[in-house]
Order: sequence, then structure tokens, then C-alpha cells
Amino acid sequence: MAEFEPKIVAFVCNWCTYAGADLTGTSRIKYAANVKIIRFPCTGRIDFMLLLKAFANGADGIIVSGCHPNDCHYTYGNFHARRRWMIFRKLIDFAGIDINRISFNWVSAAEGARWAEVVNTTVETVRKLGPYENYKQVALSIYDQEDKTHE
Amino acid sequence: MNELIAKAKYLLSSKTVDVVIGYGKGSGKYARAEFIRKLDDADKMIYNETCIQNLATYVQKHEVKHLGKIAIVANNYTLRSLLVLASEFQFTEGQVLALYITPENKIVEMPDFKSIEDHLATVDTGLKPDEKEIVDRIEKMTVAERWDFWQKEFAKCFKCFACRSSCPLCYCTKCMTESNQPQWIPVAASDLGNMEWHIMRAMHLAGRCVNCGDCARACPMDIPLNLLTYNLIEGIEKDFGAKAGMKATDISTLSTFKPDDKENFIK
Amino acid sequence: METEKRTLKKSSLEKLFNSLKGEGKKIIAPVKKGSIIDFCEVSTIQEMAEDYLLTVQSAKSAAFPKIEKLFDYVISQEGVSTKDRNLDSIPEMVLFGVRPCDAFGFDSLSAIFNWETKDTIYSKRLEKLSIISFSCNKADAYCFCTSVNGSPGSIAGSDILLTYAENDEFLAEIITEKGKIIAEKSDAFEASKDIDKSKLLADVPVLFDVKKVVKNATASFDSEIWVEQSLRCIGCGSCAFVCPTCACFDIQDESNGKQGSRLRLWDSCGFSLFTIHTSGHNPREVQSARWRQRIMHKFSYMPDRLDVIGCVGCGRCSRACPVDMNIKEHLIQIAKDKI
Amino acid sequence: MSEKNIYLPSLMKIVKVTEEAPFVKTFRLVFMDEEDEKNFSFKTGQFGEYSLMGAGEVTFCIASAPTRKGYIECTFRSAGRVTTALSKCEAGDTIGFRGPYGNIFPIDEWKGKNLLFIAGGIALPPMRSVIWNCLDLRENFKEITIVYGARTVADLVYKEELEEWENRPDVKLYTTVDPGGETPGWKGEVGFVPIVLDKIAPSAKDTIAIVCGPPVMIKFTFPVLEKLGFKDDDVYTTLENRMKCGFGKCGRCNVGKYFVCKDGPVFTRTQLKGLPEEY
Repeated sequence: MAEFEPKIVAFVCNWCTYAGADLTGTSRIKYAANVKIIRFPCTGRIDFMLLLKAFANGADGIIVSGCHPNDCHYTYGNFHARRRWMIFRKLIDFAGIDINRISFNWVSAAEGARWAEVVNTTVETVRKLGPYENYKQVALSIYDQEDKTHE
Repeated sequence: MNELIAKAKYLLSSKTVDVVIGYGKGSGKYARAEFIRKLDDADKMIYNETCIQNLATYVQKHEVKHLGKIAIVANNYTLRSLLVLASEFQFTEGQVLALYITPENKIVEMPDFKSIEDHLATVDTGLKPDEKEIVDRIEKMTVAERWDFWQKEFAKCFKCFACRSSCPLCYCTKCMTESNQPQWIPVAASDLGNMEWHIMRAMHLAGRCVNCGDCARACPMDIPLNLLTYNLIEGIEKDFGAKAGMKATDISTLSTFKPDDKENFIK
Repeated sequence: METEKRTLKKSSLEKLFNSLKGEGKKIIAPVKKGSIIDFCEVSTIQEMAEDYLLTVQSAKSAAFPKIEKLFDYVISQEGVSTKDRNLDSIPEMVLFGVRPCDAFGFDSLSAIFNWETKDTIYSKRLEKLSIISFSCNKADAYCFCTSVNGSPGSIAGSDILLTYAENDEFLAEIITEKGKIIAEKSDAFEASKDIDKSKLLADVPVLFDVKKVVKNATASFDSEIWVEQSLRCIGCGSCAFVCPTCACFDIQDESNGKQGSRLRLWDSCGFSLFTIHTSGHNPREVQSARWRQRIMHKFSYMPDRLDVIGCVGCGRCSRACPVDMNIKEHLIQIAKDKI
Repeated sequence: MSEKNIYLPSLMKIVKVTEEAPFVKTFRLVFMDEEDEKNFSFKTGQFGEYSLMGAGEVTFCIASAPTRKGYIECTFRSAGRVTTALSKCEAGDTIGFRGPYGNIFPIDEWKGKNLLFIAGGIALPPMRSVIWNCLDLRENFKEITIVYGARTVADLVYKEELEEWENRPDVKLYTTVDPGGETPGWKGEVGFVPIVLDKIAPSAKDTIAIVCGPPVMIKFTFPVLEKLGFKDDDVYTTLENRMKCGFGKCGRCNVGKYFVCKDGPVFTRTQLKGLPEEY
């Protein structure tokens, strides 16, 4: 059987991490191809719901990344984001969602090598965790069966 | 509760307020809300251990707003809800007169925010030991156990939105669950739709919830929704030292930040 | 067919249950789930709740589930195609141990779903559904079935009605052909005895004249009473969702990539956005208008258009209501001469 | 009776898309299945449930006339979720359709009478079905007058057809735009529909008036018609309410005990007066 290739969605900010990921490429650093990058103006613009939406649509792991504290293009966006993640992470952990599948990072525009490392580590962690079957089951349960009355 | 009845009659006859929102005898376990506008109706008012509903819910209701100036029978949760609403500019000082009832059954009029704030500063508004205990119990479970626990609970949900309607702080005229371009949360009361709805509802109350517990009491299927908000309240107090509804000028936890917020998971 | 009277020993109840199970039927019965009692699928009779008055939810989901797939669709390179709902996948179901009010509720539901246009999915579910109900030997303060043409021992809607008699046996009334087949197959029933059913039933007093409710509600569209009654209503949908006769629904698409299903979902006339137009105009703008719709639909429009009353007096809405909107009290008020 | 899934739409292909006005489009649709085409018939005034798979269903009237066979048309403004998604469709795309539902304009009863059509804005589409139906059976009616207004010149829909009606000797057409909505070359009237109607003052004798438009236009048009001597029985309009099913089950569209989807959408003013204010 082929090895499990995790699907990773990365939510990154335009100014730091996206530029950092760009640098990874232009520096010709190789990294795992499992990641799909979604670019946001700022980490402060990443709605927490999007993380759940990624899982619901088949992601096995998630990377969230933006500018280091004090480096935000919009001055405070990442500070707001940090608070939100602190609360949200605790809440979904409490609700039984596996927070080991979400990796939060600060990656600046100059850290091309670090981006590769973040992706590689996340891919390896998630690979060990295996596909996120629990969540997929819940997301697809509505289509699976013709009749779900009274379960 | 003669003192309360007399107070209501005085407030109405002196035209200090147009309606007194209080409790009357209910047909079940709990007392029901009564909207006293006529002197005679004031005799319906009661106050005892069945008077649990957070009446601050009605401050935002269209029909109630239109009755005029409001006096509202309040416990500590109601007072805190009022301050959160005030901090979100949902009403202005002087529009609502709170009638706080002390554990000794004394009535204290709280016409302005300062009197409410001063009072709340003197009471214990933290999580109660039994509330802490149940949060701890769930936190001690493994992730898989917690997942199963909540999936079983969420499966019962049929999206009647009693949790939302009963909450004094859920006052949006168009809830995020109703925004449909794109459809944010699935409309169906499916496994996914229910989970997303309850997590999002809790998140939208983060830093705002005053822990009155009406969401869980309102749920016809007895889903312990207040556990989610207990967890939030506990975390927010620990991480940010914040507590909702203590000051009318407070900014909710998620609307602000400190440069030195401490976490240990962002690499 | 004419109702046949038989006897069923309490000890033979399991035989009846196992016979249904043996036929491969899905058996739905009241089950204790934490602090509430609700209808669930059971595989042994022991899973059934022992002592219950009513479940939180009604039995309507057996024919009108909270999510009903209407059909599937696929969007592909070749174009769009639809796949009709496979009605054969609907299982044979038995509602075991429901109350007469629940069985009666299907009359109103059928009236709505088959009003001139036949709803095939609903009808198929009902066709494959057998109802074995238990008469009520107790009631609580929320019950008012006798005021809305029901009774704690009503046979309407049931296939078999069992009434518990004191000497560890049930008076069994076999009401329909479906019931007769079940009885014959199970071989659990015995010859009838002379039992006076009326003495075995709960006492549910008649509280109002439903004809007057219909008359007064119909004449009072502009009455202030709707505002008065609904002041404490917070506009949730719990009353509608636990109601055995509430049938309002929403139709929504759920997609998983390029394929998905169109679904019929429960909805409630109490929700503020239920009737809102895209323009923002809302014909039922305030909660009082929505409360009026709920009462008028059940007690004026349905009797007028469908010839049934949309209420069976189970009192579930009042029990579930987070703010104690007790429908019984409101109906008593409406039944008074001047409103 | 056939046991058909009443919620299952027929598939229809969009064969033509016309941009009528900003955000307003007309789709011409043909059935993809011959059987569906054969079994389908409708009368003027009826509506259907159009759907885009994945987006959902939406209610529009059938804007084409039953006398024009082989296709149906719908005109809509993109506003909500489904209409916005639909407006992105192009010719060749497939959508779902189920219908027709609702009652009809009783044009058979109108034989030998004058017809006065009064429409405002995006409410011309339901009227257009009747207008073409009547024009195709022109010999059945006496004078046909159309008064149509929109906010601005750009908002007038069916511009080509307006021109065609303008040039027909057997139709009297008055187009008007709200004050401030006219362009330099505008030759029509300027003013709100009720005011223009008052100015034209068509005779009420042997005349049926059909009014479709936004609620505020209808509100001010009725008194003018009354002044002109129109009897309530001779004034027709259509109601719109949010609906999901189209056959009286979903519980949304009722106005009192009447369901817009079954008892409507066409109502006379007499009927309208018997309805509670719930639309």
C-alpha cells in the first residue's frame, strides 16, 4: 500500500509568510508538496471558521502562519490573531478536535528555509497521525446514507 | 415578595418606567417572565429560587423595546449581561433600570452603570466549584473521548436555536448561521452542521459570555452547551485576566490584545 | 376494517417485539438518553425506557425526518445530472410504544404533505411505518388531548393500540390491516377478555371548546392578544421542532465538491427570517405576527383548508419552551368569548 | 396518478442569455428531455422553481407567453444567493426547473375587452407573459394599453420589445422613468407610474387593469384606478412571498389562509381586500 500522503492547507499572510514561501522557492529549497497555500492580507483576517472548513473539506493538517509579533504590515493584525488562536485552540481541543494537526507559526519574508522546515515538520507530524478520519466521517455523513433517521 | 410588588407599583405609578420585566409563577420548573405595565398586574410578581431566566434577553427584543423605559429584575448574571450590552452600545445609560435582588431579598435600584459596576466588584463572579469540576473532568479525557462525548451531544441537536434565542448577548438580527453568500455553516442539522454551529456560537461569545447558563437550560434536548462557554471563561480568565460584564466601558477580550500575550504553541 | 379486540400478556410483549425484529424491521421506541427520553432505534425490548409519559421529540421524524434527501446531483464535464431518491432504501419501521397523540399527529402531517399534490417520499415512509401505541394511564399538567378531539386511549392513527390493564396484561386493539398482519405473524395475542378500557385511561380534563378556538382565532387576526401572548416568546424553533404536526420545511443544497444532494430540512415559522424577502421586506416582521401564524395555522387555516386541526394536545411545545409559553393557557384564553 | 418525486426538477439548457438592465438577465430555457417537453404546458401567470445544483432553488414567474412554444423564459435580478449564482451562468449551462405552479390570469374571460397593463421596474416579466399572450391572440381584445415605468432609463427591461410595442399600431405604450432617471435623448414620460397613469386617464369602460410592481407603486396606483372608475373585480395584480416548495406545504407564503403558491399569485383587487396585511 502506498504511504499516506497528508493533505495540508496553509493559511498565510501576504506580507511575511507568503513572501517567505516565495523565497523558499526562489532559493530552490525543496520541501514537501503536500501543502496548498491560501494567501490572506493578514493573519488577522483568517477567520477561525476557515480552519474547520479546511478539515471538513478533507484536510488532514493545517498550517497557520504570519508575521512575527511587532512585524505586522497592519501593525496589530497578528496580535489580534494570536489572541483569537489562543482561545480557539483551547475551545476546539475541548470539543475533541485534534489540535496536533494544526501548526501555528511566525515565518517572516526572510525565512525561506524556515518555511520549508515548517512544512516538512507539519507533514511528518500529520503523516504519523494518519488521515483525519473522524472529521471526514462527520463531514460526509450527510451524503453517505440514504436514511439516517433515528440513529 | 411584597417589597418587589410595591416597588414595581411605585415605579409604574410615578411613571419612572413604562414596564417592569420581572418573574411570575411558571407552569413548570421555572418562573416565567412577566411584563408588568398595569398596577394590578404587579401582584403577579414573585421572586424565589425558580426565578432563573436571564431577563436581559428581553432588553433587545423589538416589541419590548417599544414599550418604553424598562425596569428589570436582575441577578448578578443579568447585571453582567446588561454591562456587556452597554459596552457594545446596545442601549445607553438611563434606558434600563436594574432592580437587583440581594440574597437577603432586599431590592437595590441600580439606575446607572456605576452602581452596577460597584456592586459587581463586591461579588464573586468566578466559575463555581462544580462548574470547574465538570470542565476538569472533560479536560482529563483523551481527545478521542472528548470527540465522542461531543459528537453524541451534538447529534441530538435539531437546530431550533433556543440556545441563541435565549442568550441575551446573541442579538444579531442576521446571525452568521444565516449568512448564505457563501453558506458559512451548513443549514442542515447534520453532524457537521451541528458541530460547526456550536463551536462558532461559543467562539462568538468568547470574552462576552457571562455564564448565566440559559443556553443549556433552554436546550430542549439537554445538550450541556454551557460547558463550552465554561471552558472559554476559564481560559480567558487564565490567559488574559479578563472577565466579561464587569465594566460598561470594557472592550471584549477578542476585540483587543496585549503585545505581551503569552502562549506556548506558536513556533 | 373493524377494530378487533384481543389480549396481550405483559410477558408476551417481548414476543411481539422479537417477531417485528425478526422481520428485519427497524424498531423505534422511547429510550432514556441521559436526562431526556427520546425516540431511538432499539434492538431489544430492554433498551426501551421503562417509565415515561412522553418523549421530548414527537414521532414525526419517522415520516418527516429532520434531514430528508430529496435527490442527488452530479456536475461533471458531460453536464449536470440528477439521481432520483431511491424510495426502496426507506426501511420498514415500527414505532413501538408511542402515545395515541403521536399516532394521531400523522393525520395532520398527511393532510399537509398530501394536500392536492402527493408527497411521495413522505407517503412512502408512512406506508412502510407501523404504529404500535400504548394508551396513557397517566398524564401531566401539560396534556390536553381531550380538548382537541383526542383521547388518552384514541385509536386514530395507530395500527395496534395496547392499553395496560392491572393484571399484567394489555387490552389489545387491532385497528388496521397492517396491525392484523403484525398480530398474526407474532402469534403473541390471545382471545379477548371483557375489559373496560375507559377505566384504564388517564384522566385528562377538557379545558376548552376547540370549536370556539377555531372561531375566535379566525375572527381575530388584528387582535392585540397575539402581542400580549407573545411578549416573552424569544423566537426559537423548539416548539415547532418537537411538535408532532408542524410540517414547515426548508429546501437546501449540500455539496461535496461537484456532487451533492438537495435536502428537505425542518424549519419553523417562529424564526425571524422565515418569511423574509430578498429585498429585506418581511411580511411577518415581529414575533407577535409569527406567534399568530403558529396558532392561526393550526387552529384556523388548517381546519379551513385541510379539515383537520393542527394540534393533538400532547403539550410538547409547552414542555420544551425555554420561556414557558404554555399553549394550553393561550388556547383557553382564545376560547373565551371576547378576545 | 403518477408517483413522481415532486421535488425532482427537470433539467433545462440555457440557450440564450440577454442582459436586460444592470444586474437583470433573461434566460431562454429548453427542456433537455423530450418527455419533459411533451408533458409540459403552462398558462400565463404561473411560476416555477428554478434551481442551480449546489446553490439552491428560487421562485420566478414564467416570463414568456404560453403561445410561444418550445421554450420558456425567466427574467431575474441578481440579489440573493441563488440569483447571484444563476447570473453567472452562460448559454449552454444546465439548470433545474419544476413547475408550473399557481393560478393564472383568466384571459379567456377578458375576451372583447380593453386591456390596461401597468408595470413598474422588474415586475414587467410576469406581465410580459400576459402581454405577449394577448398580443398573439390580438383579435380577442379591443384596445391594449401598456404603462411601464422604471427608476432610470437603464433599468427599463425588455428594451427591444418595448420598441416593438412602440411601433405596433395596435398597442398604446407609455414608458416613463422616475424624475432624475431620464437621459438627454429620452422621449418617454418622466414621473412616477401612478402620476403618469392619472395624466393619461384611460377609460375604465369595458377595461381590465393588470398591475404589477413594487408594493409602493401598487399602493399609489390603486387609488388612481379607483378614481378612473375601475371596479375592484376588474383590477388584477400578482403577489409575491418567499416560498420553497411551490405547492402549499412548506408553510411560508400564506397570506392568512390563502397560499400565494396555490391560490395565487394572481389576485383581483376584490380578493386582495379580503386578505390580511401579511404580504
